[in-house]
Amino acid sequence: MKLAYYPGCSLKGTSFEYEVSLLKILEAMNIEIKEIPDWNCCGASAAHSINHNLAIALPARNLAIAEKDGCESVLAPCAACSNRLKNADYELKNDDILKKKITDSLEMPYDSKMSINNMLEFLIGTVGKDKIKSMVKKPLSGLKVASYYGCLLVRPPKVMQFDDPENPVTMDELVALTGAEPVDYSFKTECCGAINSLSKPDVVMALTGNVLYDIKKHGADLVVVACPLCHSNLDVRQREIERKYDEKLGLPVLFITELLGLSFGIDPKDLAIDGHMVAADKVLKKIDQNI
Amino acid sequence: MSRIGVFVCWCGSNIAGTVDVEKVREEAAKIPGVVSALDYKYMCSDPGQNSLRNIIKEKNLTGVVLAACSPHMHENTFRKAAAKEGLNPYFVEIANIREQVSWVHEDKERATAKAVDLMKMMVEKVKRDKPIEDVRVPLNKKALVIGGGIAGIQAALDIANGGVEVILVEKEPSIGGRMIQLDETFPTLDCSSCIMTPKMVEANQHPNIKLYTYSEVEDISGYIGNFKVKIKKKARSVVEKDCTGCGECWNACPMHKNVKSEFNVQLSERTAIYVPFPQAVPLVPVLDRSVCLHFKKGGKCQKCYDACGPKCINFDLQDEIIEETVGAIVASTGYDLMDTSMYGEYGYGKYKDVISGLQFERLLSASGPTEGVIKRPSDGKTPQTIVFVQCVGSRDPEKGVPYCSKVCCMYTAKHAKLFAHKVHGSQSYVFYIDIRSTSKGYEEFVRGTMEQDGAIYLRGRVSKIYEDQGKLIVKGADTLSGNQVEIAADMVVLATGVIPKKGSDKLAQMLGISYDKYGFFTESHPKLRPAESSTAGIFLAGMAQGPRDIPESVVSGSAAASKILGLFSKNEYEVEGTIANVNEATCVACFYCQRVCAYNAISKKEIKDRSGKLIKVVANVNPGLCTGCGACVNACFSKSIDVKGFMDDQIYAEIKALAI
Amino acid sequence: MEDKDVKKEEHGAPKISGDNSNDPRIIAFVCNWCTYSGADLAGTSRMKYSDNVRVIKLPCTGRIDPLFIVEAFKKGAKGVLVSGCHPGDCHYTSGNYHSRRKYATFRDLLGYLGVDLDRVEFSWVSASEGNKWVSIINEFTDKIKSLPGKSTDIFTKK
Amino acid sequence: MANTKTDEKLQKIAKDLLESGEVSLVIGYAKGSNPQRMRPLFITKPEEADKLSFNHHAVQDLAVFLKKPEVKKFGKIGIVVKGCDEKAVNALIQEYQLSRENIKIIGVECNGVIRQNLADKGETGVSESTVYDKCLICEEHTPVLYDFLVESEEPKLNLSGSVKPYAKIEELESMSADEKNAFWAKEFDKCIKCYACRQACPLCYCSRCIVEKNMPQWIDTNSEETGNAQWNLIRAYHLSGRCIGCGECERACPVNIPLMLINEKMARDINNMFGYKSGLDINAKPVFGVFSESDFNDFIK
Repeated sequence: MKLAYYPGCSLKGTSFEYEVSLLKILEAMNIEIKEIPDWNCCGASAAHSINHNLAIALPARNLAIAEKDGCESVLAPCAACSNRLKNADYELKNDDILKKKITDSLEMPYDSKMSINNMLEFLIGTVGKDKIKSMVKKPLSGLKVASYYGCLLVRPPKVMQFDDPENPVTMDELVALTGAEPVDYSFKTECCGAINSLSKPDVVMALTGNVLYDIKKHGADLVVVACPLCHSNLDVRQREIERKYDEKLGLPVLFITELLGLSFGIDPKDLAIDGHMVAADKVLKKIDQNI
Repeated sequence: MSRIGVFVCWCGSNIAGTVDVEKVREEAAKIPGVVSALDYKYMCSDPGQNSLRNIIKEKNLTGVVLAACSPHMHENTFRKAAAKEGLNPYFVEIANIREQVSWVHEDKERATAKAVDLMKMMVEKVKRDKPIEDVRVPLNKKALVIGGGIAGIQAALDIANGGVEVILVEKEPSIGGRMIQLDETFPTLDCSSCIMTPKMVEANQHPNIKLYTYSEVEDISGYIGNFKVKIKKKARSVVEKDCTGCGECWNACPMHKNVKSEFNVQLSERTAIYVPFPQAVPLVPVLDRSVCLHFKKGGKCQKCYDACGPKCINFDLQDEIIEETVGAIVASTGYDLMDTSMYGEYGYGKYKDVISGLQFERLLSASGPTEGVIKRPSDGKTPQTIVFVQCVGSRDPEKGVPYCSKVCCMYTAKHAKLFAHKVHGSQSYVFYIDIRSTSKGYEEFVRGTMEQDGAIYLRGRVSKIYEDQGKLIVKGADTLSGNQVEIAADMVVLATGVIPKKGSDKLAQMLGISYDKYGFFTESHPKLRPAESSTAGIFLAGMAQGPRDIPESVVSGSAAASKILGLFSKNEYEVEGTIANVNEATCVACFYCQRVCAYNAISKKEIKDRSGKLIKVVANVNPGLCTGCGACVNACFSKSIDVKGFMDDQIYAEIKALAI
Repeated sequence: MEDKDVKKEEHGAPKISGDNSNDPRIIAFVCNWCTYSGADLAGTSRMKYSDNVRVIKLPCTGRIDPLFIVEAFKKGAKGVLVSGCHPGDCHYTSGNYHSRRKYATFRDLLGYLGVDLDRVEFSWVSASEGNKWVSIINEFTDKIKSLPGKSTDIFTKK
Repeated sequence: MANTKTDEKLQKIAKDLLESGEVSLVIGYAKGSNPQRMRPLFITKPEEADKLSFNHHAVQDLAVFLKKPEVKKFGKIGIVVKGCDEKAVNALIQEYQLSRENIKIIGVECNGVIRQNLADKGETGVSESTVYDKCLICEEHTPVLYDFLVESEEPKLNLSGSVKPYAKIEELESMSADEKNAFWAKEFDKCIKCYACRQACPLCYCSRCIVEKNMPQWIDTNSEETGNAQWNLIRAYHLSGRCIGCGECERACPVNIPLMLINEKMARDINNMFGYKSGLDINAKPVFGVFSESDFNDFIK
């Protein structure tokens, strides 16, 4: 089965660490993916609040290209991308008139048979727990890891069809595979405020702060995420939040791919862990001490 | 050869003013087969009816057409008159030349032409009428009530008091249903067990009621007047007639901390041999074989047996199948609470102190696990602040169900009130969407909770509940003030929506009654036949039909009972003979007729030769159940089924009579 | 037997000729419980409506077979109306629901084979909707009168 | 002619079934006297199994035989079916004409069958332009239900999209009522009322067809335009939501009335209106055996 890969803008820009680490662990696991040729914006940031047809057409084009390319399944690591792709696919599946309109405007057929995977679905479903488990060379035992899911992976549940929307556990299962200890806390799917990231930073700080302090309170050493937007809020704003609320956090925020990479024994540098704002040195040291 | 009489009514000037009745009569006389045509001022008057009867007799008529007012007015009048002269009453057809002609048209010539057309149609129809005999079904005057909650008990008592034998089947070890689990009841706050227990005892002791507890209906066949019922009496392991209910057995049972009590909604434990609650009726324990050491560990433990004085414990008892024949059935299987685990954000199941409304009832109850002292499940402390969340699952098409569960507004108000009464200085908060308190005394009750008992009502929904430093933080919206609120509570009570009892859809299929998409049984008519199911002889009561409170359940139980007593007041059940009829020679048994029949009236019939070899399978109409709607005829590709009174060749002839 | 020839000579009532396009014959198949009662109500309320319609009463729309529609066209009707209880109101619970599926399909097929769908009308008329019955009949009659084509001729001899 | 691997597999399955007594009759295809045609084969003895064969000339829907009393009397039957034909088996099971226990479905993967008229002229290659329209829209190249599956050795049917199946349907849909009327009047005019369409159809199983009912005679039996239109209308209506699109009626028609234009149109519209496709699931309720409160209501005033 040919696997299409839709990187989206984040993985090529602000969240390059996500792509670097993804490609690294795939290489280690000997899994091939094929970047969708001539892919375009998924429409997440602006299109879907302005023009419904455009918001469907943009992701649909990517899906149609992948389908034409002979792929049956697509991986979209960015939660916003997978959300948009799934939304478009859902609407096309359920609205023949819209489908005709969109495929006509794209001048491409789309069969709606593509299986769209977010990062977690891909890891658990396509790659599989056994495979991941077999790859773990450097178990992260003793490390307490909080998984933060945010909103885009699970909502709206009818469309996403992924995990329990209020209490997802997929990422925690992956964390457990690495030998680390998943931390249960209350704000797994609480909003990080991403939508207001630029317009109302105060709101973002309050919301992200809630999440981070709750994670801290439950004793986590670090946070893992599977969404570039979550990552940028939790990581980039952390220093600011600490200042605002006058309480230290010091929580490194890693992508799930990076955490898996570490447990596979890949050099942190190759996983671009040094690319984050909150340094992960302490955590890395803890891992090293384990061995 | 047809000998038809046509009678054209003037209805004073009502018809004759616009229709040339003589012309209609003249036209009628010209139709082959019409041997008599007459017009008269008022056909429905006594002289009119007499002339009808005289001509039937004189001319030995085989059919009668009245060109008169709507059949909905006088069809019965004329049918009765005809029947008195020995004519099959269904050989009377009405051409409606008043409501459909004279009253709605003005041009006399054209109105007359239309009247002639309508009359001709009916002449052609009546020529093809086949004799129809009304169907009489003998009645077994015994009733079955399925479900021994308040609705079922009420139905059983009313029927039994009417002098009819009743079989009451209850799945649980005791009758009493949900009502006996409740503490006090709104709006009068009388204690549920105080008013329910006497009814349970009465049902148990009634000479006309045969009670099967810990039993389930396995199979039902037959039809109104003659249902064959198979009841599975599950092995109780206790010989009922010898048991005194002394309690020595359950006191001796070593399994006293392992099994959650169903009656106390997981809030306490029970033994393997147990009565669900002290006032159980019958007061005979049940041995739960799935947890009993005797059954799990190869027969070693028999402490209950040793403790039992009358030695009525018998480990070898088996399930028993009891067969009964009844004439009518009441389905009153009640309700369950929705599983709220889909509300992960509320943490039910995760946080011990987030509980359901029914669990709170048990905490309030003097016979409950805390003996009526409100203690929270996590640490046994008495909560000072409780948040009540209404509409958990109800009115939520996305996650739960779109309908209103009807009782939650009231029981939440009751909970908040009783909490205030029991824990002085406490505070309760209620999140609600709307308050629905429409019955007698209900609105005053809710206002009392707000005004005298100080419950704070917040109009809005709760988005999240999480634990923080021993408190449950409830985040919600107060839409009236437009604020987001956070309440640190000691306990949260979810007013969980009600759904039909698990397995009620299976029972409905067994009974052949319809149910809605949620599984609630559907009434034959939502307004005019609320106690009847779509299948003749099967009646409905209680929450199995949809959310309702105790008084409504009692009313519905009595309604079902009165319907059954009415049915049983005759020796035979009589149905109109206008029912479907299968042409067995051409039926190919595709059973589309069965699929579209709303009354379960069509079954499979095997035609065998003398040696018992199957020749073919055909559809068969049960005359007791068929209502003659004709949906089956429409469904039949080869037209191998027809419905008397509206036969295919009659309709064909009516259309043909209109040919241009 | 009652055959056509006998009828033609015998029934001398003011008669509409074979081609009835100007004064179209309309046949309405209605259910006994809702629409027939609705029409009765129009009558008792003395509402006036077009006299081109002839009503054939059946127990339920569930009994109104698409064959009837064809037969009506065969016998020269220029318009056919089928009317019964509103969804949810069926006296027999579900007859109208079952029929609705069939009519939707049959109508689709008729249209595809070239019958002008303006000639087949379906309506829900309750026992209280005498006025709706009146307006449906009047509007339908007007519509039929305005139609130029002979799209139902595939069922009748030319 | 040599046996292909497909043939060998078929023969083995049939032989085993007959030898073990699991079935008493196997219906399949055998090579015809003309190599471009396949003919139906009925075998009751294991040694006859070596005649079984399958290729892209196996056009006929053998499920039609399952409705015949002379076949039914064999009780347990094995049948070789393509994906489209297998849907007929499913529909028959749904409509209680057949019980699942009494049928062993020997499914063959099919990549399209060659139009008979082209085959008769010597065409042997499966391509977009040589197969039936039904093959171009086929979604069941592998049967949806089977007891045995014989995989195809032939290359997959390659669709470029240049041939538009049933293109006439859209053309007709855009016509006025009178234009449609004229089109169909001309087609139905050809009809000779031979009822071959009915006989060839696996789902026309009534023992007394509505057209043969004469009390009353709803459908005129004359083979003039009027009776023809009525017959074709009612045939199509009775198959709406049931037709599985095997195309046998059209193939059987001696005067080439394009019946599949009607069948396919109705199948599409039924799917659009009620979300139902015939013959895909033996446990599904047929579309006219159920209703939904939210069914299509727009056409009703």
